[in-house]
Formats: sequence, C-alpha cells, structure tokens
Amino acid sequence: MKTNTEPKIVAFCCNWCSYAGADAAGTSRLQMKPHFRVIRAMCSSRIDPELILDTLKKGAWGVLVAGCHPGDCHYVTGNYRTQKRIALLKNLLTELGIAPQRVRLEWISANEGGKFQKVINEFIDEMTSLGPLQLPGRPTAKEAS
Amino acid sequence: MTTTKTETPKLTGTENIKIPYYPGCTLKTTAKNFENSAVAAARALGIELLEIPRWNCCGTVFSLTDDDLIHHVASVRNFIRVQEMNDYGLVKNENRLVTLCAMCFNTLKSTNLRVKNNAEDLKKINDLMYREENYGGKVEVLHFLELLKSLGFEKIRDRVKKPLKGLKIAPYYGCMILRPQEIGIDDPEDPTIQRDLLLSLGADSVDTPYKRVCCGSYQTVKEKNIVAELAYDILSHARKEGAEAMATVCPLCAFNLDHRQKEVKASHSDFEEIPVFYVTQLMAIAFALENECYGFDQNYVDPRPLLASKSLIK
Amino acid sequence: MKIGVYVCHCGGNISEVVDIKKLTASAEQQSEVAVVRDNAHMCSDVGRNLVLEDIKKHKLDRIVVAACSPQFHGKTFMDIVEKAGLSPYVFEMANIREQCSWPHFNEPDLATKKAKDLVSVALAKARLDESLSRKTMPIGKRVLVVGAGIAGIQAALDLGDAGFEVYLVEKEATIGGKMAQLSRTFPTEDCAACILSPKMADVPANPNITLFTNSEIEKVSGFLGNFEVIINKKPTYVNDQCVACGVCEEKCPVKIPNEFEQGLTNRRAIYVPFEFAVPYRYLIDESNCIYLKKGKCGNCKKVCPHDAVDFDQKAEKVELKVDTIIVATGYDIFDAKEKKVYGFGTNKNVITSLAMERMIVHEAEGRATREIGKRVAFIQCVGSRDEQIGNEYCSRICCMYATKLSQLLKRADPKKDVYVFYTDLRAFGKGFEEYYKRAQKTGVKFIRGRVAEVNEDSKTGRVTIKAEDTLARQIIESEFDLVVLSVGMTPGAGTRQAAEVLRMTKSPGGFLQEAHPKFKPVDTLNDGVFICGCAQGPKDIPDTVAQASAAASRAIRLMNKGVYAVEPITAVVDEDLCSGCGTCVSVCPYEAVKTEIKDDKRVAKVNEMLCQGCGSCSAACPSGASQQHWFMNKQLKAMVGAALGEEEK
Amino acid sequence: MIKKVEITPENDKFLNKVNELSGQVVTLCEQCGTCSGGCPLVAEMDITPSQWMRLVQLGLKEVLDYKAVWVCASCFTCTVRCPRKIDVSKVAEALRQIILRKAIDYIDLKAIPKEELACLPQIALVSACRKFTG
Ligand SMILES: Cc1cc2nc3c(=O)[nH]c(=O)nc-3n(C[C@H](O)[C@H](O)[C@H](O)COP(=O)(O)OP(=O)(O)OC[C@H]3O[C@@H](n4cnc5c(N)ncnc54)[C@H](O)[C@@H]3O)c2cc1C
Ligand SMILES: Cc1cc2nc3c(=O)[nH]c(=O)nc-3n(C[C@H](O)[C@H](O)[C@H](O)COP(=O)(O)OP(=O)(O)OC[C@H]3O[C@@H](n4cnc5c(N)ncnc54)[C@H](O)[C@@H]3O)c2cc1C
Ligand code: SF4
Ligand code: SF4
Ligand code: SF4
Ligand code: SF4
Ligand code: SF4
Ligand code: SF4
Ligand code: SF4
Ligand code: SF4
Repeated sequence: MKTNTEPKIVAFCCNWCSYAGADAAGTSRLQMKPHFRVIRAMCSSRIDPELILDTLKKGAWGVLVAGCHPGDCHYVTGNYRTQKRIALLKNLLTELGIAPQRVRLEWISANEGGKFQKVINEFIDEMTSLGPLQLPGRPTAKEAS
Repeated sequence: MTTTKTETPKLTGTENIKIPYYPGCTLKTTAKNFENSAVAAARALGIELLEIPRWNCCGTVFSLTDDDLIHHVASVRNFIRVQEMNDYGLVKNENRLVTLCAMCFNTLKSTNLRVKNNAEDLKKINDLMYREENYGGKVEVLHFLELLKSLGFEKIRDRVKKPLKGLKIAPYYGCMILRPQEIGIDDPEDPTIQRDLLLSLGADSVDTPYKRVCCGSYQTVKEKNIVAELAYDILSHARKEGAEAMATVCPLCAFNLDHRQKEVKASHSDFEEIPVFYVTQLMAIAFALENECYGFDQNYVDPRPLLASKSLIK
Repeated sequence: MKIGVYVCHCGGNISEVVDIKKLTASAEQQSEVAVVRDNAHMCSDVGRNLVLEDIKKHKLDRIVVAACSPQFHGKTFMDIVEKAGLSPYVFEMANIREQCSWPHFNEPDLATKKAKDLVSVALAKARLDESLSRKTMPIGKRVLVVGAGIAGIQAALDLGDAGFEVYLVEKEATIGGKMAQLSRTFPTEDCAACILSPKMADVPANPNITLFTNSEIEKVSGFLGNFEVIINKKPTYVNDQCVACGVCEEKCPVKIPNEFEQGLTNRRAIYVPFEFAVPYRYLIDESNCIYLKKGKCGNCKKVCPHDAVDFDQKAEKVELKVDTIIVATGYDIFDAKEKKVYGFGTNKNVITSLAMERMIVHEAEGRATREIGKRVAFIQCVGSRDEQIGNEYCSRICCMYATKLSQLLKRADPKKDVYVFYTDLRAFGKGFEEYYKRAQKTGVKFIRGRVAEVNEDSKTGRVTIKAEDTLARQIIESEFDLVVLSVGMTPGAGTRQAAEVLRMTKSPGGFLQEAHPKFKPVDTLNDGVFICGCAQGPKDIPDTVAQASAAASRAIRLMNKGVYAVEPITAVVDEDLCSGCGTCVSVCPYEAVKTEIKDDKRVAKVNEMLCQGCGSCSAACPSGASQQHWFMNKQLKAMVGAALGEEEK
Repeated sequence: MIKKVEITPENDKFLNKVNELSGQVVTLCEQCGTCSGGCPLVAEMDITPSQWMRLVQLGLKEVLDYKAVWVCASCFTCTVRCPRKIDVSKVAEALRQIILRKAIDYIDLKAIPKEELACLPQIALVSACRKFTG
C-alpha cells in the first residue's frame, strides 16, 4: 500500500469479540474488499486517540475501532470507555478539519461475521469516496464541503 | 436516510384538530356512507378531516415485485400534497395523513415505508416525477382507527349520546390493516382495536377467529362464488357466536361481506342475512348525529330494522 | 536478534490464493530475519518440529508464523516456542488465512500483498517483544455452582466426591429443576422422579456440599482463584424446627395454582414444593400469604406444634470466597402465549407439553386432574425454529418428548387418536430412531406439516387444527379434544440473571456462550467460569449430565494442581514518567491500579494479580508511563507503521 | 400418471428470476406447510402455496401452468406466519408477473356483465386490473 491511489484502512479489533468476528467472516468465506489491515488488541479500550491520530498521520484513509457490544465487554466496561474516547476524538477531528467519519466505532460480536463484512465494505466505500487524507489542516475538497 | 418519528400528540377532544385526510376513489362512489359518517363522527370529536387537495388515486395493491417502482409514484404524489398543505398553511406542522379505506392505507403506508427505508428508491421516484417538488420522507400514514386510539377510547365514550346498548357486533378486520406486520396497526392474529372502539360506543363485541380471515378481496371481480363462500364462513361464524351485525373499515370487505350476501343466499339456503356496518356509521349513531350522514341506502342488507328493534333509530 | 519466519500452506487453504513464493521472498528481505520456511501444515508435528529445531540450530530468538488465526493455533505455537526454551511471548502470528486467503479468494494478488503486510506487522511487533514469563498463582478448591437442576446437582456431586468444597445455590425452594416435573424420560422411559430423587437426596448427604436454596447470587467480583460472591438468601418464614407435619397447610385459607403442577392443582401459601423436594421443608410464599401482605390471618403460626413459623425472618446476605464457578441455571419453557395463533391461555383445551407431563404422572398415580379426551394432537416446534417470534434455533428435545408423551398416551389407552404434527422429526440421539419407530408401531400418527392455526369452538370447547400434510399435499382441518403444544426452550430469566451478575457472553439465541463450540464446550470467555446443561443451549438429560461432569472436570483441572499460570500481559508503570495523576486508577474495571507515595512522589502501581490486561489504563495515561506488556505503545505504533507500508528504519 | 422431471442447472435461471422479482430467497423455504394450512383460499387452488414454493425451488416452470397463484388474494396471511419469514405473497406476485409481463392477461374485463361492473367498488376493479392484467 505505498501509492496513495488505493484506500488504506486500519481496523483495531478487540481480541474477544471483533477479532473473532473478523475470523468468523473469514471462516464463512465472506468476501471483503482487501484494503484493510487488522491489528489486534486485547480490548478496544487499549486503542488511545493518540494512536488513532498517529495512524491517520501515517497515511490511513480511515480507522475502524471494533469492540464487543455494550454489556458484553470481556473487561466489563472497557467498551464504554472506548465509546467516550472516540466521541471526544471525533470532536477534535472536526476542529482539525478532518471528516469525523474517518474514525468509525462498531460493536461486532464473535458470531457477527456478516456484520464485520458489511462494516468493512461500507467503510472502504465511504473512505474511497472521501479519498486520501491530506495533513495537516488541508482537508480534501469533499471534506471541506 | 434517517427519519425521525413524529410524536403523536394526545388529543383532548375539545381542541380543533385539522389533519390531512386521503379519501380514495371508492369513498367518493360506492362507499360514500363510509366517508360521510366518518367525517361527521370525527367532527363530533373535534377532528377536522381535511381532504387533501388534488389527491390522486393511490393505485391500490401496488405490485409486490421488487423491481416495480413506477407504481409507487402515485402514492408519493399524495405525500407531496401533504407537504404542500403544510407549506400553504392549510395545516400546521401536521405530517400525518389519515385514511379510512383500509386498502388505500395499506398501499400508501407500504410505499412510504419503502421510500423511507431506501434512499435510492426515494431519489429515483423524486427524479421520475415531472414538475413536482421532492418528497422528503416526513409523512406518516395513519389509519383512522389509529387516530381514534391515540385520542383515547374514553374520550369517545364521553362523546356517546346514545349508547349502542344490547347491539351485538362482530368486528371484522380483514387483511389490509393487519398485514404484513410492518404495515399492520394491530396484532395480526388477535386484533382488538375495533373491539375497544365498539365497547366504548356501548355495543357488545363478538369475537371470532374469522375476524382476521381474508374476504377474498379483488377475487370478487372474477370469482364471485369463491368470495361468497368465504363470506358465508365469516358471516355464519359470527352469527353462530351470537352477532347481530358486522363492523368493518374497508369498502372492499364491506362489499364482499354485504353485497355478496346475494350470492351466499343463492348457494346456502340456511343462510340468514346479517347487516354489515362501517364502524363509523355506528359511531355516528352513538353520537346521535344527523341521519343524513348514516347513508344506509348504500348498505345491501338494510340495518334499519335491527337498529329500530334496539330503539337506536326511529 | 534472529527472527524465524514460517509460512503455512494450510493444505491449500492458504497456498491456493496467496503466492507463497512471493511471500517468503519478501520476508527474506526484512531486517533481522534469519530463517524463512514454508510448510504444508505448520500445526502438524512436522511443522512444529521445524520451529523447534530451527530455534536450537539457528539460535532464533523471535518467531513469526504466518498461518491461521492466533485464536485457532496461537497456543499451539506458543507452547512449541516455550518448549524450545524461549519465552512464549517472543512469538507472533500473521493471520493470512482468515484475513487473506479466505475473505479475498477472488483477488489473489491483493491477498498476497496483504499477506506481505501482515507478516511485516508481525515482524514489527516481534522485534519489540520482551521475554515475558508466566507467573503462577495459588488456587484453592472451592467451587460455586449456580442452579440445582440435574446439571447443577451432577456437577456438585462430582466435585464433592472428588473432595472439592462446593457451594450450591438454587433460586427455588427445592433442588431438582425441570426434570423433577417430568413423567418418564425418553428414550428408555425411566421414571424421572425415581432416577432423580436419589441424586437429590445425595446432595445434603454429601459433606462437601453446602446447599443454599431460595437463594440467588447477587454480586460476584474478583477473578479465577479469587472470586468474591455475595449470596442473597431469601426468607422462607419457616425455620428449621419444621418437621413437615403439614398441619399448617390445612389451616391456610389461600388457594393458588401450583406452579410445579403447571396450574393443574392448587396449593396453599404455606407449602412444600412437591413430595420429594430437597430440602423437604415448608415455606411461605410471601407474595400470596395474607399475613405477610396485610398483617391478618397467621393461622399457620397458631397451629404449628413446633413453633416453626417465623414471620420476622429477613433476607440474609452470605459472603463466600471461591476459586471457580459453574453456571447451571437451565432453561424456561417458551411462553406459548406469545404464539397467538395457537390460542394458549384463551382456549382451555390447548395446553403445554409440561402440563401433559404432569397429567401423565397424575393418571399413572390414579389421581387424574383433568380429562385428556379421546383425540389428542401435538403441535411441534412451538417457539422454536420460528423467526416470526424471533427464535431461530431448534430446541432439540421436543421431537423426542412428543414421541414419548404420544406413545405413553396411546399405550395407556389404545383407543385414543394421537397425532403429532411436526416440521421435521429430529431423532438423532442414541436409541432415538428406535424409539420413534416404537411410537409409530404403537399407532401414533405422525403428520409432516406445521400447524397454521388452532381455533376453538366457544360452545363445545373442541379445538380445530388447520395444517397441510406436506407429504400427502392435503389440507387437514380436524377437531380434537386436546391440543398439546410442544414448547421449546428459552434461556429463561434465571439464566439471564446469572449471566448479568457474572457478565457472561451470550450466543445469538440468548443461551450462554461457550469458549469454543468444538473444543471448549463447557468453558467460557471468563477465566474460571464454566457452563453446563440447558443454560448453554437446548439439550436432553443425557447430554446435560455429560456436560455437567465435563464442567466439573474442567474446574478440577484448574484447581487440582494448587497453582495456575497467569498471563504476563499486564500493565506496568514507569515510575519516572508517572505524574501520579490517577487517570489509570479511574479507568481500571478491576481496581487493579492504585496510587501510592514513593520517595515523596505520588505514583501509580499495578497489582499484577488483579490486572486482567485490558490495556485501558495504558491508553488513558497522559504521560506514557503506563504500558501494557506485549501491547506497548511503541509496539502498536510499529504495527500501524508496518500495516501502512512505512519503511522500517 | 407420474411425470418425470429433469433437474438441470438451467432450472436455476427460473429460480433466480423468481428470487429477483420477489426479493425473496425461495430456497429458504423448509416446506413446513404453514402457508398452505392457513391460506383462506387454498380450497380453491389446484396446488398449495408450499407446493408452488417447492416447484420454484426446483426451478420447474410448470408452476406457471397452475391456477393457484391467480386464486391467491394477496392477503398476507402466509407472509405473517412463515417461520422462515419468507414473503410468500411476494412469490405469488412474482409468478403472476412473469406471465403478465408477457402481455398475457388473466382477466377479460369486457367479459364482466354491465350490471356487475356498475355495482363493483372502484378498488375491486382497480386492484383486479393490477393483479390480473399486464
Ligand atoms: C416437556 C418436557 C419433557 C422433557 N422430557 C425429557 C425426557 O424425556 N428426557 C430427557 O432427556 N430430557 C427431557 N426434557 C429435557 C430436560 O428437562 C432437560 O434436559 C433438563 O431438565 C435440563 O437440566 P438443567 O439442570 O440444565 O436445567 P433445569 O432443569 O432448568 O435446572 C436449572 C435450575 O437452576 C435454577 N436456577 C435458574 N436460574 C438460577 C439463578 N439465577 N440462580 C440460582 N438458581 C437458578 C432453576 O431454578 C433450576 O432449578 C424435557 C423437557 C420438557 C420441557
Ligand atoms: C463424513 C463425516 C463428516 C463429519 N463432519 C463433522 C463435522 O463437520 N462436525 C462435527 O462435529 N463432527 C463431524 N463428524 C463426526 C466426527 O468425525 C466425530 O464426532 C469424531 O471424529 C469422533 O471422535 P472419536 O475420537 O470419538 O472417534 P474417532 O475419530 O473414530 O477416533 C477413535 C480412535 O481410536 C482408535 N482406535 C479404535 N479402536 C482402537 C483400539 N481397540 N485400540 C486402540 N485404538 C483404537 C482409532 O484408530 C481412532 O484413531 C463427521 C463424521 C463423518 C463420517
Ligand atoms: S411449619 Fe409447623 S405445622 Fe407446618 S409443616 Fe412445619 S412443623 Fe408442621
Ligand atoms: S399466615 Fe399466610 S401462610 Fe399462614 S395460614 Fe395465613 S395465609 Fe396461609
Ligand atoms: S426438536 Fe423437533 S419439535 Fe423441537 S424445535 Fe427441533 S424440530 Fe422442532
Ligand atoms: S442418520 Fe445421519 S443423515 Fe440420516 S437422519 Fe440421522 S443424522 Fe441425518
Ligand atoms: S491493564 Fe486493564 S486491568 Fe490491568 S491495570 Fe490497566 S486497566 Fe486495570
Ligand atoms: S495515568 Fe499514567 S501518569 Fe497518571 S497515575 Fe496512571 S500511570 Fe501515572
Ligand atoms: S397471500 Fe395468497 S397464498 Fe398467501 S395466504 Fe393469502 S391467499 Fe393464500
Ligand atoms: S410457511 Fe414458509 S417455510 Fe413453510 S412452506 Fe410456506 S413458504 Fe415454506
């Protein structure tokens, strides 16, 4: 993924639900656009806003953070934490002139392979229509509108 | 596209509510008695059913095939009329559209759901229409019974001047206000909304499982004997359970259950005629409104002897 | 640093899509990589030995395996790395099967490119891996078993017999669960009460089992080896002076439907649940007792010769410490009122199968509670396999219990007409097909067609069934005296309550989720918590008992050694960087971080035994002082860089 | 006489066409018969609703030769009951449309007596046109 003509998506998945959900999608042979790279963490709450910003800075067109459904977090309340952090981060992105939809939070459980597929394909489509992110402070034409 | 559900405000019964009303073709012809009684009964409750200007036929039973979008245009045009009523100040911030005819209700609500859930279809329809403003997906299609329910049946009871005491009515729902689930206004297997209305009018409500069984619908055009058989089942079961009359909210059900009694009699010698009311006719009687709005001339089985026997009319 | 990279073909699963040659060639170009190999099955003995030998021969100190999901074989390879004398945490896996070859099999070029990136990501992380080692913790021999149906009873007895200390908590006044209500059990037709009651009696007789009935778990905190449990013991208003003489019952003026008898008979407000209840002691049902509601009556207290009635009893909280937990909270039958077309609740001749179980018991004992009638129809799949009511699953027992009940009726009275309307007849267990055949031989008629509706004649009470016989392609409209709904299983309120207190994951149908459907069917994602019986999913008694014993043995496996290994992927605080702000303290769900004063400076400190390794504190720390082992900030950043094709420096 | 039918990959074309028009996945039908058992018009049909579902699953165009789908009154009873949540009325509609779109009408309005036409309600006529003419 060196050129900037193809979308690049980084998907941070929690170990217990969404990474297993991604596996379920694969196991079920659900076809997805291949422009995403999954990085596993134990809990979605491990993914701090700074890391997400760093990921965008390094050239990701969009960042997906996926965790267990509310109430199902393996670490009880980790995903609520994540939800708050991502909401704050989205405000910050808006201030920076970056389209907030470049960061997406989803709850995907271990058996929701279908949902994983849908989210990935939708997100890649959405990011493709937004195009690559230009930093700093230079939103793409679409973002400015 | 996301649509926010408009809050249905509880009516108080005294304030004058103006609400866009879609009549449909049949209520202007063979079912005038339905319209007249409903409009009068609504007015008695402080609701003005404001006929949508320049409404057009909804097309009824639009095709169920997925690729057929063109037949939904007719319904959408009517939604645009409601938008215009708001724009021109005929109604104030009132996106609800009320229908009486169950079939129109089903057709309009199905179209509305389809375009609300499918932004692409909505766009296509908007593009298709010639010289029309765009439909924004804000209209909410309501059946008259739902409007009454939101008013609260106690309010209706308060308005009753002549309780329908001792009148045993079997409510008949048919298909179009019950099914499919996403369109229906009540439990598709055990609906109760008409029962609640009848009880508030002081009548007795007779329950039969046939209340939800199809009357044969448009088969009446080609296969009137099939329809007569269905009508026989529905009516004779109601009779067996002690009903003296039926109540309905669909002009096609009314035709099949009422007018087809002619054919039923021909094939079943044991059959005893039974009057079929629009539930709004019963409201008009209970509210003691002027006789003109009853429109019993259009009923096939004359309900007047029954009503007279209960001293409900002279 | 010397890294070994191993690429798996997965017998074609990977190699048919991903270009293995290109992948190994690109790995060879990466810095610090000393060995690159590929193999048909890396998880096989041959594959694993390859890694083992290379580590020894080439002195490798980091291992990357590009194969399936780490959830699938991660542990396999960690074990082999550990066996070779390295820390299992210097191992990384690139998931090129679930993430590349399977979801992108139509785009082999892009899949190959992605596989290369994923190997780079694994390498980026591996280069920064520390040599972590597992710590061991002491563990005791105390087990909490929640729910005392046949599943909970079996697990408790196995554990008690093996010398473990068991606390068995049952929300009802007696143990036994649903099995106590059954007549006979398929396919052998043993009398349910006869085979269950001795087991029930064994529970209080077992010195290692402490039984709490009429009790629920209210709060569970802590973790494997260290669970703290609060049990809420509800009042029964009868103390243990009660000798079950029954004098009180006769004087109680209240009559309400007996739930054990499915409402076929009545009971009093002071009652014993049933004849072989354990403990066999009276209790007062507070929601129906006149005295407890209105302060009047008190008859029972007046007549009790043993002064056993105690209206002042209060709920008690019991605190326990346990090492492992088994959840055996069972099921509820589907509430047939939800399926309106069948008229349950309004038609008195439409009953549930569980009521039929009771009726058969009563018939057999010569104290029939109601007429069964001549013509009986069973309707299958009520509340199961029905997307209209939201239950997609098959309940697995109703085909067989209908086969049982129908032939019991027919054998008791060959003149009866007994029909079973089914969707598919599922008779897959040992002896089931033979049992089905026996029912057919007895003269029960099986009709393949799901019943569309049931209508009652309000005058005669007879019920008409409408269905299609899908084999004869005939529409059947036929009258019966009694319609029995073969209701399915639902997870039930008790299972939901336990799941909430224990924060357990549920499967799509709402039953409790196992850690792995094939290999960890009684483990859960919560360390040290096991499940068995119908709480996990619909099943019959033999399967329930097998799972209960399995859950007991899985719990024993953890506790028996007296110690267990803890994952070292905990958080750690760099005291020099820590500003003592306490942010981490506030985010930790386990209260595993505390701040303390050290050398006049407030710093955070992580309790490694409590820390479960979520990493939330590391994400929250504003000064980068908190780091999670194996997921350090610099590791995550390096992985992101590699994923985005950043050249490593 | 029992007719032999052939099942070839060709048949899938017909199945796919019905799936596409109806927006349903007809192969999901588990042949439970709930639709037929509750159909108020089944007594007038030559094959049952579940039977036409089966014939479509097998891709047998013969299904179009039966009268059943024309007797169906689109009452949605089957739709609200199908345990697999298949909209059976939509499948019937698709089968009717396959014929109607070949400009073959099922009804000849001219054949209806004048006095009958005069008393029939508008919706009956409009909907019969919708359902029975192309
Ligand atoms: C009509 C019918 C007939 C059947 N016939 C047969 C048959 O012939 N053969 C056969 O093999 N199987 C049969 N079964 C299935 C059999 O009943 C089950 O397999 C078995 O009872 C499951 O046992 P269990 O312990 O998992 O659940 P249950 O019996 O439901 O026991 C669960 C126990 O946990 C308690 N509990 C629930 N929640 C909590 C909580 N939160 N806290 C504390 N306690 C709690 C409950 O009160 C209950 O005592 C039949 C089932 C039905 C409905
Ligand atoms: C075509 C097919 C597809 C299947 N698909 C699935 C599926 O998708 N999912 C699923 O869950 N199940 C599936 N199964 C079932 C699955 O194979 C079995 O459940 C499982 O393999 C049983 O394992 P086992 O260890 O009991 O028996 P086995 O796999 O038969 O193992 C028994 C072992 O014991 C050895 N052995 C036998 N006798 C002796 C002796 N006297 N002394 C020493 N050794 C002996 C045998 O050589 C053998 O290695 C499938 C089965 C078949 C036939
Ligand atoms: S409470 Fe008293 S009277 Fe009642 S059974 Fe027990 S001992 Fe007998
Ligand atoms: S006090 Fe309660 S339990 Fe005792 S006899 Fe009276 S009603 Fe029954
Ligand atoms: S076991 Fe039989 S009756 Fe029960 S849900 Fe499964 S198929 Fe239906
Ligand atoms: S033997 Fe096998 S194929 Fe036959 S019914 Fe049983 S499980 Fe199905
Ligand atoms: S990693 Fe999670 S569990 Fe461990 S101390 Fe930090 S917040 Fe608590
Ligand atoms: S959040 Fe970081 S800086 Fe603050 S107390 Fe915890 S470890 Fe120290
Ligand atoms: S929609 Fe047609 S097939 Fe379905 S129940 Fe009604 S008449 Fe029968
Ligand atoms: S009800 Fe549904 S699943 Fe059953 S036969 Fe009809 S279409 Fe098939």
